[in-house]
Amino acid sequence: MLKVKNLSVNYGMIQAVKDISFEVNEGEIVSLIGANGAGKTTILRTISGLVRPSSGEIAYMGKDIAKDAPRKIVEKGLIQVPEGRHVFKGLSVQENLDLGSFTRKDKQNISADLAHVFERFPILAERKNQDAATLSGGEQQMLAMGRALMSKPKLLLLDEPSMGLAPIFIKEIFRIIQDIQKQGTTILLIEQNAKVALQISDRGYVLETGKVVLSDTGANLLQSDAVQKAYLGG
Amino acid sequence: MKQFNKYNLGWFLLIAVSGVALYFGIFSGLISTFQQITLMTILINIILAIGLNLVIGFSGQFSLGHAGFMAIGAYSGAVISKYIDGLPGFFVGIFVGMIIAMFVAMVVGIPTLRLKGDYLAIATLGVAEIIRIAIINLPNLTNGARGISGIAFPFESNLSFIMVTFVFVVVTTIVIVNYIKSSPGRATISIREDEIAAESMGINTTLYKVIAFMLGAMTASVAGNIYATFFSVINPADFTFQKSIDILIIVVFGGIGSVTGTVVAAIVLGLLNTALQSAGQLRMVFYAIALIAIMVFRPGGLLGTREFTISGLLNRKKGVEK
Amino acid sequence: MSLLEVTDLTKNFGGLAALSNVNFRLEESELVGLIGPNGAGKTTFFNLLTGVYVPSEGDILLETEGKQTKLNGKKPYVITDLGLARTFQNIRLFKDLSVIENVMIALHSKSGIGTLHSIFRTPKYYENDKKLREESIALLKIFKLENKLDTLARNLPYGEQRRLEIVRALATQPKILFLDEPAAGMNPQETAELTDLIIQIQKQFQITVVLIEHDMSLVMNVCERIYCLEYGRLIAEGTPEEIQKNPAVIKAYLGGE
Amino acid sequence: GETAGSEGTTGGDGSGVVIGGNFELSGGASAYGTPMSNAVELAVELKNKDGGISDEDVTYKVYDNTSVAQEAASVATRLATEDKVTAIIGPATTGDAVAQTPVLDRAGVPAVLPAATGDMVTMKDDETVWEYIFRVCFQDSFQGEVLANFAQNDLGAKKAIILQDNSTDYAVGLTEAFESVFGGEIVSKENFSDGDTDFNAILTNIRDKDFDVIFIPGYYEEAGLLIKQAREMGITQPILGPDGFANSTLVELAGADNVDDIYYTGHFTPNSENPKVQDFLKAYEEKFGVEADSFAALAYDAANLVLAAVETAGTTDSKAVTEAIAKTTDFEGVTGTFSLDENHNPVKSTFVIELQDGEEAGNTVVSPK
Amino acid sequence: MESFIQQMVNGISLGSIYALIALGYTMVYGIIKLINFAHGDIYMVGAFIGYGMIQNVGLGLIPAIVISMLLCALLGVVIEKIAYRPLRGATRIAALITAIGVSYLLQNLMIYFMGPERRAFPTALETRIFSFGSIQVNSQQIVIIVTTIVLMLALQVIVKFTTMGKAMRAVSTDQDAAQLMGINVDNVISFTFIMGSALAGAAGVLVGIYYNSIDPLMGVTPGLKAFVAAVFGGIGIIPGAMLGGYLIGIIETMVSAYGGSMFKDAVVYLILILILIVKPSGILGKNVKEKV
Ligand SMILES: Nc1ncnc2c1ncn2[C@@H]1O[C@H](COP(=O)(O)OP(=O)(O)OP(=O)(O)O)[C@@H](O)[C@H]1O
Ligand SMILES: Nc1ncnc2c1ncn2[C@@H]1O[C@H](COP(=O)(O)OP(=O)(O)OP(=O)(O)O)[C@@H](O)[C@H]1O
Ligand SMILES: [Mg+2]
Ligand SMILES: [Mg+2]
Repeated sequence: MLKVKNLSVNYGMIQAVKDISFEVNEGEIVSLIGANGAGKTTILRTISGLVRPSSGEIAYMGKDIAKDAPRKIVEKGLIQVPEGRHVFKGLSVQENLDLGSFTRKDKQNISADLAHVFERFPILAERKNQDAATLSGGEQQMLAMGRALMSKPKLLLLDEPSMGLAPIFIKEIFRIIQDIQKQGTTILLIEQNAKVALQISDRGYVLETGKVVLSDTGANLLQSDAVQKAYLGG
Repeated sequence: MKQFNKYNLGWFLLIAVSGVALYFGIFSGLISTFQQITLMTILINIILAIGLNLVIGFSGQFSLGHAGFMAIGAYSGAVISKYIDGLPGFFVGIFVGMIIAMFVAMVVGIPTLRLKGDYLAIATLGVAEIIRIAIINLPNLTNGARGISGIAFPFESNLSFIMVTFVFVVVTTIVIVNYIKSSPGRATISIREDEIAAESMGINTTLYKVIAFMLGAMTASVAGNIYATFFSVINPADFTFQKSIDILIIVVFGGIGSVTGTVVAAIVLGLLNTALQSAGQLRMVFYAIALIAIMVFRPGGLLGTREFTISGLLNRKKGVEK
Repeated sequence: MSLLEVTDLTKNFGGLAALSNVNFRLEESELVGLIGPNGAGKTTFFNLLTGVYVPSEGDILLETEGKQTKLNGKKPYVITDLGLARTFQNIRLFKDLSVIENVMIALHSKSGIGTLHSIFRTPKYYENDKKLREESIALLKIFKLENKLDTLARNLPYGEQRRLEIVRALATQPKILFLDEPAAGMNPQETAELTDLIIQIQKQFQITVVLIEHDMSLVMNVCERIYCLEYGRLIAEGTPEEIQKNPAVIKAYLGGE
Repeated sequence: GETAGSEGTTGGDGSGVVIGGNFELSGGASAYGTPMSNAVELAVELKNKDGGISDEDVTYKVYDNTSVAQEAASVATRLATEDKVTAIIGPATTGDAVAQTPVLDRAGVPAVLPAATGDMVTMKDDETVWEYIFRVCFQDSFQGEVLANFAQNDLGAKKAIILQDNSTDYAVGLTEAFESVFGGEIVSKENFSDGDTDFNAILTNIRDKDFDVIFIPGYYEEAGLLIKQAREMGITQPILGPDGFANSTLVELAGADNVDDIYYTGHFTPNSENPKVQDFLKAYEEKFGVEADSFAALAYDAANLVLAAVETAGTTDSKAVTEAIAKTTDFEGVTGTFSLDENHNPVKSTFVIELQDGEEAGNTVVSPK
Repeated sequence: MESFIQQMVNGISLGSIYALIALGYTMVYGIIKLINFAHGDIYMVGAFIGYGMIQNVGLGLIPAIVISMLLCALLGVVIEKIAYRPLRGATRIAALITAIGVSYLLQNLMIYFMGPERRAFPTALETRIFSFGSIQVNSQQIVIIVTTIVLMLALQVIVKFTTMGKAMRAVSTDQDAAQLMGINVDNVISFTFIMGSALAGAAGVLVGIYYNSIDPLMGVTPGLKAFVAAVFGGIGIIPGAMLGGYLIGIIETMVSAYGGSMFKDAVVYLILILILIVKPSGILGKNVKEKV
């Protein structure tokens, strides 16, 4: 479904992503794991068109999207929950969710989906009219997730969705991710919480300073010594 | 002194060389009378812009009222020179102007510096207008809208006054740079970076904002005084909002938060302005185009927030060698 | 008399009670955890104690030299001077300043020098500046940041930014240090290192540490006592063992296995 | 400042005459500076068509001072010391003119001011005259006096109201002169600011007051709108104004219907039968496509006065030309025939022009005592 | 009392002019946080276009306004593309300086081509004066007040209830996230400029008619006052800009009315500062403390 080939990305002089290739097949959950600064976020931003690659290809459903504007990419169903949440501060929770469905054509289903999101994140229903800026950190994370779901993603890009969530909710969020997958959405996941991430992933890639150093099925990676040591705390 | 390292020495040499060059340039007539006016305008603008850069670039407070403090200095100097003759009059005028400007900045700053961004801009703009209107309406002291002309020139020649002004530029720069590169200066910069965090680190934000504002006001006052003495006529219309904007342009053009950038910008704009005098009716058209083009191609200003440094120069050389 | 006593602390935002009638106390040199579901009011609690918000009701009393000082309504910088320091949930470093400058700024209020000394570069200024530098470097060493002195804070990786925030807070020479989710965005490896570090500084500086954290491996390992909030109310208080077994906490926060 | 290094520079180097222009071509006063510069250009062009001076073309060199005093000083210095002009014409406003005075005094280059009417422009603080500064317009004190006399004698006014822009020295000087001569009562004084377009507040204020005449010391740009709004509000008393009214746009701005009982002091009337005036008007309109106003007329006279002085002096040496200018007697210009007095002011009469129905309905000539 | 009411009428109609310009100002201001100092000059250009259409082409008032709005919208888009877009990532003050550059450029090009002098605007709307006792209101005042209120409401509807409005508000808070929602940020910003500039164009013609006078520097003072009004009302808040405009107009008039014409602007600023000290984020601004 998504095929990234020989991707490199530079910020000025810094090469954040170096010649990376990976792919995500329809219906899969694929994890990218790696230490801070490994370039994970950069990859997602590049896929969404917010950052331009210096070289390489990004093919989505067989078409090259490396040069498309972000909104074109969104229209194709490639939706991202960005790192740091990026909720629209100053807009209410409800308005944030509305913006999630900005490009959708099937207006008649929107209200049903909204109800669905409120069901998944009851706190958001409670805070419907609150300014998103004043939400707690975890609440914002949920809002960002809910907003993405409102756009009916075909491929969902998640950048550390469990950050700042209470333990009870971390479990919930991973359940939700699996749930979404079951309903037919493909998922590319970035997580610090590598253990849980790999548990639910079909496949995973391990990044180190901009390069892929390992790739395998989720289960195999969980077992691998290198991953155990570096990312799972021994 | 152990603090007198090679970087300071480099700066010292640069200043000394510029000073000597200025002296001989004027003395020998290489710098013509007309060029001296441009030169003085540049020097005055450097003082003004460095002070404003402290307020805007380093403490992060958006002030649009710099001309008001310049007016305070100009009028203090002009009025006092009527009562005290000669050089003492000039220096007393400078001193009194600084004190008044400092006091006004404090009184105005304490309540208004709580305001953020554009709200502060409006408030400071208002203060400058109030100062100007007060000057217009105090005809006994300030001669109202007619302004004051024939302000005493207590120096032997342009040469000596330009050298005195040069010293003022150097002193202002050193004072501001010393301040910025010190513990209270860092506290001031932290307010620009993140006011809430600064306050949580124990920084009394109001205090440091007001100090920066007062220092800015005092330097503006000095510049105003020099302006009045050099041009020998002043008028409330010289200190409008437009003047504040002119200074702001220099600050932004040089790079907000860069002292050396400010100096470079004042020089470049001063020369550009003089060069455009002969463009007749198109003068301001060209100036406007230049302004837009410069900002479009260098949005961060000439030097950004970086400083031109002697150490940078020395180290770069080293880099090349290795 | 406890080091810090909070009684009936309440904060309302419009109609929303973010915190209601919270009672809380801290003793000298304790390591205390504060947990609770998202939106329970933990960060709000920190904000009230450190003066960022003014309480709607209740008292915050700090013991200083045998007397109790009321902190309600005091400005953040005054409270910091009295010995409360914090980090932020959403990192708030001075991004365009270098690592060492970030720390030196925090040292300013306790050991910085006056404006006139700075402008005129008196010998005292040089002495002081040297002292500030040395103290900063000493602190940064503890956190293994000593080789990044001149890096801009914004260019640090996330984990190091979090550590720098802790150094900066420590530099204000606090009696009580409040850490808001210091392990967020860290991988298990880094979290484990952080755990050791927190214990180490608590011992070395003899300070009280209050920790908000969702990572139970950290909380349960370092905290001596834990408070748990839900919907702005205190629902439990106790040792890690007690908390882990507390049904209310399990239901609201930990989740059943 | 002091001009060290340039010993008493004198303009001109023997080859052709260079006349300098120091004008407001942009900025707030460009509406006055631009026609002036145009008129000087025209005067020079006509002179050259006529064979120039001593068979050499006169050059006109103008710089824009952007209506800023500091720039006016800089431009004057440039003209005097770099371009070595024989004489300077301009700037337009009193404020800018004053700024160039010390510069020219040191450089020893004369300037003839077309329209700087401020009383002290040619005089130092100690009441002695600035050697190099001249003007071809009458002064504010004279205008104010003429208008005050006109109000009480011709209009029989006993109570006056003054509406002024107190941020300009122009209005301040005129008001002072008017007040000192006017024998009746000043019922009220109201202020507006430069660039204002809405005067309803102050007009509402005076509407119900008892008065006979309104004096507006200001320029046509504001006065036109003031007249319009006053007449529409039903204020019918006569309105007096200074030479700043002298532009046909005044009538357009106010609307011809509203322009009744307006009296102002003019340097010049386009209705004059003097062929010099008519030739000037025609040539100006041909060259620039707009009607010449009195600012243009004054600048035209200033330029011709300078050119005549250069011819009289027979040299481009500034000092000699200055002396020749000072000795000007019975100069025949488009704004009348005049001589310069010992204070470098023209001894000339003024017209008090009356407007009715938007048309010039007559003029009274008032000569100085 | 009657004169008080008359002065209120004066204040409201003066305020309407400020409000009219401030609306367009705050629109752009709210979305991209640009202090668009050139706004007053676009208004000036609008007035000149209206002048040309009525005087030289002989159009009626309504077509003149429409054409002026269209051309100003075009001008706004061009300015945005050339001068502001390259500065998207730069500091706000840098963009402000560019705006000042554009402002100078428009003023001086107009001076260059049209001459600096003030000119009378052709009478395109017969003035009718309505008297209520000694209180007078004229038809143009009514036109301007009504237009201002209608435009304010229309803008409010656009921003609050349309898809474009939603996109605008998203862009105003987080451009990256807006792109991730599939919003075309460039289009939204262009649209904002189109709206703002068209409003300025309409205001230019209306004010030309109202005062019967236009000149190349006519945008300077109202532009500054509109900026003050927009900030005073609360940055980016559309009803706030209107309210700010009205308040400044009324305060100015009242200060003049009660003997303060000498200190008019000083008093106005003083009152503004005092109000801001009490309400630091403008009259209608919500004083939300930043969540930390
Ligand atoms: N805007 C930028 N300008 C310059 N360098 C950047 C920028 N954004 C990221 N970098 C650098 O690029 C590298 C990769 O960063 P990225 O954010 O992609 O890492 P990451 O794997 O997502 O890390 P984390 O786990 O901390 O989120 C880092 O070294 C970072 O400092
Ligand atoms: N300024 C404010 N205005 C309105 N509501 C607010 C404000 N600040 C916080 N809240 C609300 O108060 C509640 C408590 O927020 P707080 O940030 O303290 O939660 P928290 O316990 O830190 O949660 P998290 O673990 O997600 O960070 C939240 O529901 C939040 O929406
Ligand atoms: Mg990342
Ligand atoms: Mg929190």
